[in-house]
This record gives sequence, structure tokens and C-alpha cells, in this order.
Amino acid sequence: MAVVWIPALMRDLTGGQEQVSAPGKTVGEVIVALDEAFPGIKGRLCVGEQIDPALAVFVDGKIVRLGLLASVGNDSEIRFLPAIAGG
Amino acid sequence: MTSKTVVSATINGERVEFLCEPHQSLLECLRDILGLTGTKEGCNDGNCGACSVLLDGRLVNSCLVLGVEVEGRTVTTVEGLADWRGLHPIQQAFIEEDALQCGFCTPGILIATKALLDREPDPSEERIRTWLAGNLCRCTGYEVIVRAVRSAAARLAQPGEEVAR
Amino acid sequence: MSAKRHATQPFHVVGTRPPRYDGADKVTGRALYGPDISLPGLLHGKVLRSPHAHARILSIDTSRAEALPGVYGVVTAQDLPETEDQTARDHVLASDKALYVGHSIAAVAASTLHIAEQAAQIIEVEYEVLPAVVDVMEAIKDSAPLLHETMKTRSLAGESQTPSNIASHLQHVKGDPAKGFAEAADDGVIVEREFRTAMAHQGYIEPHAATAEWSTDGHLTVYTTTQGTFSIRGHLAELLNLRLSQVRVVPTEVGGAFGGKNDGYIDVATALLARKTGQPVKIVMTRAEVFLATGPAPGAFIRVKMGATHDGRITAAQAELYYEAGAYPGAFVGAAANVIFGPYDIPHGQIDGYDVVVNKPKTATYRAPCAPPVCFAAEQVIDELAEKIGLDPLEFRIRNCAKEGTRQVNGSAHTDIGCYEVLKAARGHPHYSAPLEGPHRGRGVAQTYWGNWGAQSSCTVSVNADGTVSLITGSVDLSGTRTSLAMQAAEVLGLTLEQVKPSVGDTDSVGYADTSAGSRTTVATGIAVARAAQDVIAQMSARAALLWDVPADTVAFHQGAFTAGQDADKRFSFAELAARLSETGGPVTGVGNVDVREWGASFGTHIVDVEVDPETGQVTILRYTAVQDVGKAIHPGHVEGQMVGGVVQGIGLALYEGYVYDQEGQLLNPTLLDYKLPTALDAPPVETVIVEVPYPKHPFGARGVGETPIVPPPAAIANAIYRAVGVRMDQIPMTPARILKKMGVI
Amino acid sequence: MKPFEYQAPTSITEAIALLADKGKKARPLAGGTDLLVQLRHGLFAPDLLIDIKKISEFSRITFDPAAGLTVGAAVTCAQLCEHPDARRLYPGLIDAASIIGGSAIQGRATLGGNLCNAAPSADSVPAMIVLNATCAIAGPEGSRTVPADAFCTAPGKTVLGRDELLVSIHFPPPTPNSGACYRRFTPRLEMDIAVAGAGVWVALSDDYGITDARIALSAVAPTPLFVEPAGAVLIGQAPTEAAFAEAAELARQAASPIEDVRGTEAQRRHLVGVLVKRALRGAVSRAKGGESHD
Repeated sequence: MAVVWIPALMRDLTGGQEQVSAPGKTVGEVIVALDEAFPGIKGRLCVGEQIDPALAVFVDGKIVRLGLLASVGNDSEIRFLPAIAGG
Repeated sequence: MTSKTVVSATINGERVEFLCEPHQSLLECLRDILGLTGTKEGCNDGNCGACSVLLDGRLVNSCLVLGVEVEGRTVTTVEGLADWRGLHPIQQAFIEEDALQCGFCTPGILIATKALLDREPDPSEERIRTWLAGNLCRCTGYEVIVRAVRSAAARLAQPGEEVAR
Repeated sequence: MSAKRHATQPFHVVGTRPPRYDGADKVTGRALYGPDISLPGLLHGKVLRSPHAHARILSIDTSRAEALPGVYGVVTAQDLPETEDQTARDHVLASDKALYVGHSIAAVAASTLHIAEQAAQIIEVEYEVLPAVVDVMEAIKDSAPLLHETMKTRSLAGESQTPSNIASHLQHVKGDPAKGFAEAADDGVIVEREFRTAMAHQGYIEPHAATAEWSTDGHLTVYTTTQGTFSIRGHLAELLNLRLSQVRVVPTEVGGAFGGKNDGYIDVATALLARKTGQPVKIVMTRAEVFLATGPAPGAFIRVKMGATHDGRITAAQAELYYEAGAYPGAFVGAAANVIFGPYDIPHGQIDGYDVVVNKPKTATYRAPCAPPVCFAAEQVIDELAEKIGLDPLEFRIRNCAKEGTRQVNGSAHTDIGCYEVLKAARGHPHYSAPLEGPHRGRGVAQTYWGNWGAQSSCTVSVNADGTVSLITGSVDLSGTRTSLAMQAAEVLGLTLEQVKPSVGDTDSVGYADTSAGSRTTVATGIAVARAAQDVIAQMSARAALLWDVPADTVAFHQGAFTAGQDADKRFSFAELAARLSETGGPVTGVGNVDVREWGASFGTHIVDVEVDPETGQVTILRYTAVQDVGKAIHPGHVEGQMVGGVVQGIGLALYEGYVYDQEGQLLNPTLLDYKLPTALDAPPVETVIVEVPYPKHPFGARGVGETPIVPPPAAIANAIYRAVGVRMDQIPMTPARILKKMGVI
Repeated sequence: MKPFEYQAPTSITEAIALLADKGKKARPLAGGTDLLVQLRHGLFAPDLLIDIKKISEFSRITFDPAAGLTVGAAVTCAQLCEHPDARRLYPGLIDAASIIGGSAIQGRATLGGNLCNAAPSADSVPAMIVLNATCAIAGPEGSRTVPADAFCTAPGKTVLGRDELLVSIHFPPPTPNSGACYRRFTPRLEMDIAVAGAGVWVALSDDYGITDARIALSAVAPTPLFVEPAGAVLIGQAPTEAAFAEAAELARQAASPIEDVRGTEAQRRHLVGVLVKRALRGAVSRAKGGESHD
């Protein structure tokens, strides 16, 4: 199962847990699985059926562009960080 | 609108006549009327030096000179530095020392450097930095520019080079 | 290709210092910048800007301006189609409210600039002036006037109930900060301080300039000085409701950008005027407009609290970051949060960041966006911890520095970094051990890093019959990347640099490239260049195979020559094979398309000696040394140029530069006289030390270098001032008046 | 900027006639380094600019050991700073003239313009005041002279009538054992505008007692400020730090600085004390035959 780092402001939904595991072959499936375990998570991370454009999704340290469709490995690590470019 | 005036001057060695309105700066006349866009506008109030030109051999900000004021006078811009011998030693030095990045301040700095070296063939680093204080460069941090000015001074000291350069 | 292998093996072009391609045109005045563009029948545009920091626009009457002889057309927000992104639309031409002094209200095109200026002055705008808020800490109060009446605070905790000037709140928490501080409380020290930094401008000498022209069949061409032609194309297409293919953006030479030329400010108004008048139109900003109405770097209020044990271990770190986004949301608070404790191994940490709108221009990126303020804050607190614990400031940083796998407060892990290496190089540098005698003198250090942006680039390499190649990308060249990219192509192809001709294409002629920003071009576009060059080698190997009648996979390419096995007569130099292309299937064009999603990081350590005049508060920099991990320096001369240039900009932030607003939101220093860029006399010589810890994800191990060097100077100088005269500066710029005040002299 | 006409007369009478033409708002143009910027900002909207640089009286420097130094109102700072007699005998004036703008501004900016622009921060005016300079003015009713310390009346205002012109500035010959010095403070080392400035002139007896002294300030009052008592208190004293501090204190008290983007009130008042002392040290060392222009 993928390990998901829960952003600090969402840990109210995970009872303070910083990392949780969830099944899924894509970021979308993982989020749906999380949302079942911890209702409300999807609403915070997504705008409609898209990842919030203000967020960058990292799978194993790499930014994914496919958003919810991005594939996730068996023991992948998923993180959600503010999207940033550069000067 | 005021009537236009004919101004005749020597610009980069050529006698030219142009028509301008009294309120147009020399900078506007060079860029917009004569098409000499090598001279740049960075502030239009004398604080950046990008518009530096030589007026009768004297360094001035062309944004603070009226076009009509150059009647009968000689103006040198960056376009006038290179000649049939190729790049001016100051230009060569700036390329060799990589004394530029974006290059927007470069024409003004080359002209200011010529004005300095024409009067003082071997200026100290302090003198170079003081002289160039009116020419802002945002990219390089100036160090390579100072190096290039010193290298240009050395090139100009070579026999033959100082002639008409 | 493993960078480690490459970094040790000899390169024939990478690592050398050839002259820049753009040098000759730039020293002769031939290089064409934004304001130099001219077209037949060109009209000159002028923008009318709001004199108020916050006002409702009740009416705009353009009739008098339109009637002025020589005026060809006037546009306002009315001329813009409705778009999804109302913010972008209002930013280029205000519709209902002006949100800062300088906000675009209307634009005029006339036969001369002087007429356009007069016309703009007689456009009649009726305003209802509203109370303005210019200070970030005032703006977050419930009582503050709201810039956007319906805007609520967004965060991962959900949206706020009530409207606010706080556009968003981000939070990172690692471990248990309370526990970490408790540890420091019983066996160590805790330091908590507050800092303020001013809005600052990139200070490029070339003002923004755009020239627009429409074809009769509705295609738009815009010549503009920008870091990103494709982003400007998208901006124009969205706001003018055009297909991307209807817009062609042609990059000019760029006279300095530093993050300030990613966004479009006058491009849309220029295009509107050109469409309305049916003639090409050029708008060039004045210097005052550049200060008032482009995208400076945000100022900030920062609170930092850190704890460490007596044996010199940082146990906890906490920060609150309030950044002034300007009129619309979008300060890079996330970047500030990444950088503030990034160089350290922080067991327990919390960072809260707030993006706050105020009645000032919408801020934009400036070289390592939002990083100098947090470095100024955190590196002083770290310096104070080291002092209280009694440790050498570099030793303290080394003990706590981030290493391979160190997890940052934001949860991400550092990989392939040279943090320890630069600290070690700084500690071993003669400058750090050199005696510093004399009164009112002090030495300071600071550490930081910046993550390189990756993103999308493309490159095409075409082989010419004489064995030279043409390299074309859409990555705008800001400071020499044509040269550094050509060097990488020459390295892969075994050619001399003279055999590679690089150029930057317009949006119709090249593949997509993200904007030249975030220290990405030499690295990310460099990867695209290497791929395109490899593609050329693969295609040419096939041609060689054809000519030799051998299987393609038996053809090898080494040191500029194609060979097949040991057979001595099966050998083509690159040029020999290039001459045979027409008879073996025609042109060879190599393509490289990349989307780089892993970001390298470049760490830097700076050392500075200062002397403070105790009577005037003037700071003199006696010596400056910048150490940086650049991975592999493709062109060491250009790398040093980026380092020295960045340091001097950082010195500007530290000592001279900052927007000064009054309570009504009027900018008091919109000139290069009162907004003080360092001159040749103020800038010290800067010694650069290049450390090369190869970045494995780049073919030659390169890291982006442009941004890191601007970050440490304010912090390093503040730490040096403390050691010189015993006062801790909590504001930048650290002006003579502020220093005298801290010293109790005034 | 409102369009205007341009004339370049070659005689004073011609220039005065143009200036006196009631039909037109006219302004004289010397170096233009202040004027052209002010026109672009719309501070003035003249119908006519009168370029005075072609009039010989305005454009020459003359020195005579008996008569002193006369600097035409249109003489550029660069010309003045290159003048050997001026450099040798009036280093206090060169201190000021050499820091008005950078090298390109120096090539255009004039002493006369610095005076007529009447900015409180004008660097050269305190130097003129302490050197007892007099200003030669021409008008329709002939010419008159005004002492430099009486020339500026308010920010941007002078004693000149609308049809009068400043022709030249005259400096008496330097007396033995005397020296002058100007010091200012700016955040940047060059290309900057004085937060505060102090000009000082001292005369010493053979045994180095102060026999006469004049002190004037810039950027700390509505006009460049002559502080007569600050100089007077030094007379009869030895040039000691204690004496300098006394003068500096009187100068601080005389200052009435404003607070603006360039400096705070407290900073300016404090700097007056610092700069008067520094200028005194410089002037005394010159009076003792120390270096001419540094």
C-alpha cells in the first residue's frame, strides 16, 4: 500500500496521524480510499474531480502531472505540497 | 504642436541633418529619428547611464540633452565605436572579459569607458568604479566590468592602438 | 549517463570558458531589445494609471482623448472579452476597482508618444476613493478594508467562513515542536525574534516593452521582452479569447529580468490597441511605471523561534511567514517555507505561511522568490543560538546541516545535495580564518539553498551538410544560455563550439518551453539538448550503417567519429557523414522533449566582513566570499557571473533597496535616485568558490545556479553588523538611519 | 511634457529681451539636468527655453590672483573641476562641485543651475556661502550682485525676478592660512542626494588660532543655510575637537530638517554635527597647507 503524508492542516481528519497507508493504483484511487477511511480528505485536496491547482502532487519525490490519474507503485510515497515555480 | 527644427550635427563621424521638435531629447532623436537604437533608455532622468553618449567628446546622458542643442556639434554613440579595423579595443575587452550578461547597460558603459580612457589612459580601480558609478548594471555586479576597463586600457596602450581610437 | 562518471571524465567543451554568442551584437549596439522594435506605421501607446491605491471606478470618459489630433484609439476593460480568470483580466485593465497606485485603467495609441501622453492625461475617470491598506500586518486584521470583498482564506483545512485579505494559509508540521522546545528549554537555549522586510524590485535596466501587430486574418504577433514566450502566448490567448495558434510571440533580447519578466503587464493592452487601430502599436514603460505597475518581490513580516541544546543540536524550529502578495494573491509563500529551515536537520518543526493581499502592485517572482526574507530571519536566529551556546557559527551550522535523506519540515527528503560540502569549503577558506582587526568591524556568515525548477523544454538540432549543426529552443536566453546549451550539444556530438549555432525561436517556430526561470534553463533545457543530440547520433549511426551495409547496432560513436567494429575504413567523422545525408535518406533533425519533475538543489554559504561607521551608520563591505555547489559548471565564467551578480543584488536588498509607501499607498521612491541600486562604487569585489557535487539527473551533473546567491547576503551582512557594533538588525534594507537608531545614536 | 520653443541667444541683452517678453512663459536652460526632469514631471510648462550656453559671459571661467575666480553660470561641474587654479585654490568648492551627480551629469550640470534650482540639498551652495561668493545678476534695468547666502529664498525659489538672469558666480581670492571643505552624507557613495551636508571655511593665524570661520549646511532647512554663530564661536579659539564640537552643536540647533524618504529628522540633525566636525577637520588641515583637492 502507498504511504501518504498527510498535510498538517488535514491531520484533524486523520486523528493527528502524519502518515497513513492506503491502497490504489493511481493517486485518484488512493485519495478515494483515504476518503473512505477519513471522510473529507478528497474535498480538501480536490476541486471537483481535479487536484487543487494550488497543490503539487509528489509520488516518490517526483512531481506528477497526471494528477488523479498518475500511477502509484505498491510502496510509493505520496506528498501534497504547494505548487511552486521559480524566479 | 510646435514647429520642427532642422538640426545638423556630426554623429559617429558622419554629417547628418535631422528634423526634430524642440522638446525631443537627444536620446529620442538618436533612437526614434536616426534609428540608432544602440543607445538605451533606462530611466529618462539621468540616474542609470544607459543613454550615455559623447557630446564633443564629453560624457553626457542623452536623455538630459535636447536634440536641438546638438546643432553644429559632434556626437558619438556605441554604433560609432567599431570602425574599419573592426571592434574597438574597449569592445574587444568587454567580450574577452565577459563583462556583460543582458547587455542593456553595455552601450552606455562602453561609451563612459571611452570617455574615461580618452582622458586618463591608466585609471586605478577606485577611479574606474567612481567614474562608472553613473552607469547602473544589474547583472554583473561590476567586477568583470572593472576588469574589462583595465584590460581595455592595456590594449589601448599598445603602440598603434591609441591612434584615432 | 551517470553524472558521477561524467564529472570525473574529461570534457572537451563543458567546463571551458568560450566567449558568449551574444557578445558581439551586444557590444556594438546591434542587439534588439523590447524598446528597439519598430514596424512600418507604428503607433505609440500610453497607459493611464490609477492615482489611488484603492478606489471604485465609477466612470471612464475617453471622448476628449479620442478627439485629440493624432490619437488613433483608446481602450479600457470594456474592450476585453469576459474570461474565466477575472484576476488576470482586472490586472491588465481594471474593471470595477483600482487596487494600487499605478493600476492600468485605460490605454491610448497615437502617432507620437508625446501625443499619447497628453491624451492619457485628458481621459476623465471618476473614482470613489476607498480606504487603502498597505501594511501586511494591518491587512490581516478583521477591521482592515477588504481588497476583494468575497475572497475567503483557502487552506487544506477548508475555506474560512468570512472574507479576508489572507488569500491562503499553508502549514507544515514535522514531529512535535512543543517537545522539541521543551528539550531546549531544560538543556539549552531558545531564541525568538521578529523581522520585517520591504517590497523590492528586480531592477532590470530595460523597461517592459511590447509591440503588437495583427494580420488581416486575425493572427496576432507580439514582440516582447519576456522570460517566457509561451506563457505570454497563453496569457494573450486567454485574455483575448484566441486560439493559441492565432498568437505568435517573438522574444527580443531581454535587458534583465530576474523573475520580473515572467508575467505580461502591457502585452494585452498593446494587442488591444493594435486591433482597435488596425496598425502596429508599441508600448514602452517609463521607469516610474516599472516601479509602480510591474511585479516587485513581496515584503514580509516573519516571526522565527528556534531552540538548541547546549551540545549544539537544533531541537525545534518554528516560523510564521506573512507575505504581502500585493493587489492579487500569489506570493511564493510555499517557496519561503521550503527555504527557511531547508539547510538544516530539524527534528521538530512548524511553519505557517500566509499570502496576504494589500493595496500595492501584484508581486511577482524575483530571483529565489521570497527566500531572502526568510534567510535574513532564520540565519540571524541561528547565529544567535550559536553565540549563546558558544559555538563557532559555521561549526554550529555544520553540526546541524541537512544530509542525504534529511526530511525537511515540509515532509520532503533532501537527495543528492551538497549542503555539508559548501559549509566545509567555507570553513576551510582562507577568508574565514583571516584576522579581522580594527574597531567596528565584524564577520558574518549565512547558509541557504534554492531548489531548481525543472519543467518542460524542447530542443531541435538540425545537421548541416558541412558538419555544423543548428540548435534551436524556445527557452529565452537571459544571461548566456544560448552559449551554455550549445556547449552541451557540442559535448555530446564531439563538435567544437563554433560548429554549433544556437538560437531562440518564436512560439510558431519551436516546441514548447516553460519560462526561463527558477534556474532551470541550463539544467532542464540542457537535458532536452542532450537528448536531441543523442537522437542525431542515433539517426546518423543508421545512415552510417546503410553506407557500410552493417547492422545499425554495430555502429559506435566516440569522440566525434562513427565507427563499425575494428574495420579501419569503416570510419566517418561527423562532418564526413553529414555530407552524405542527402544520399542516405535526407535531412537529420534530432529532437529532445523533456518534462523534468525532479528538482536539484544548489546550496550556498557566504562569508562577509563589514565595517560600520559608528557616526553615520554607513556599512562598508571589506571582503565578500560566496561558496556554492553548482553540480558541474558548464561555463565556469557564466557561473561566476551569476554568483557575483546575485551577491550584489543581495547586497542591494541588505543595505539600500526597498519600496517606501505612505499610509495612502503612494509610492515615495519610484525613481532610480531614491530606489537605490548599488553602483560600481558600492559593490565590493566578490570572491567566488565553485563546489561541484554532481547532480546525477543531469547528463553533466549541472545544477541551476542563478538564484541561490541572492539569498544569503542580507543575513550574512546582518550577522557581520552584529559583530561589528553589537546590534541585531530586524529590518531590511539595513539603512544607515536604522543602524544608528539600533545603536542608540539617534 | 508640454511642447515648447527653443532659442539660443548669443548676448545677455538678447536673452533678457526674450525673458522679458510678457507673451511667453520662458525659462533659462543651462545644463538642463534638473530642468528637463522637472519639465517631464510637469513642474513647469514654459512656452520657451532660453539656452544660455552660447553667451560667452555665461560659459567662461576666469581667474586672477588679485580679483579671484569668476565662474559663468553655464560652466559645467566637469569644466570647473578640471580648472587648475580652481582645483589648487578652491578645493572646498571642488569638494562640492565634483559630487553633483556622476560623471555624465558632471558633463552637463552647472554651478549656476545648482544655485538657481534652489534645492535645499544643493551641494555647491554651502561651499559658495562659506567662500563668500557673490552672484552677478543681469536684468532689463542693468546688473546687480547678491551674496550667495541671500540668493535662495525658499525651496525652488530665488531672488531672481522673472526677467533676470544669473550670469556668474564670483569667489574672492583665497586669503593666506585659510581653507575650506564640504562634506555630505549619502546612503550610496555616488549618484546620490545629500541627506545632510556641511560646508566650512576657516582662516588661521600664523600660530594656528582660528581668526575667522564660516559654516553653512545643506538639506536641513528650506534653503541652504548659513549658520553665522557656528562660525563666530570658533573665532579666537584653537582648532581643537572641543571647539569643533561647540560649532557643531550650534549648527545642529540651527538646523530645521524635515523627515522624508531620504532621511529622518533625527538622522539629519545628528549628521549635521558629524559633518560639521569632519568638514572643520578638513578645512583646518587645508588652511595649514595640507592637500588641495582630495
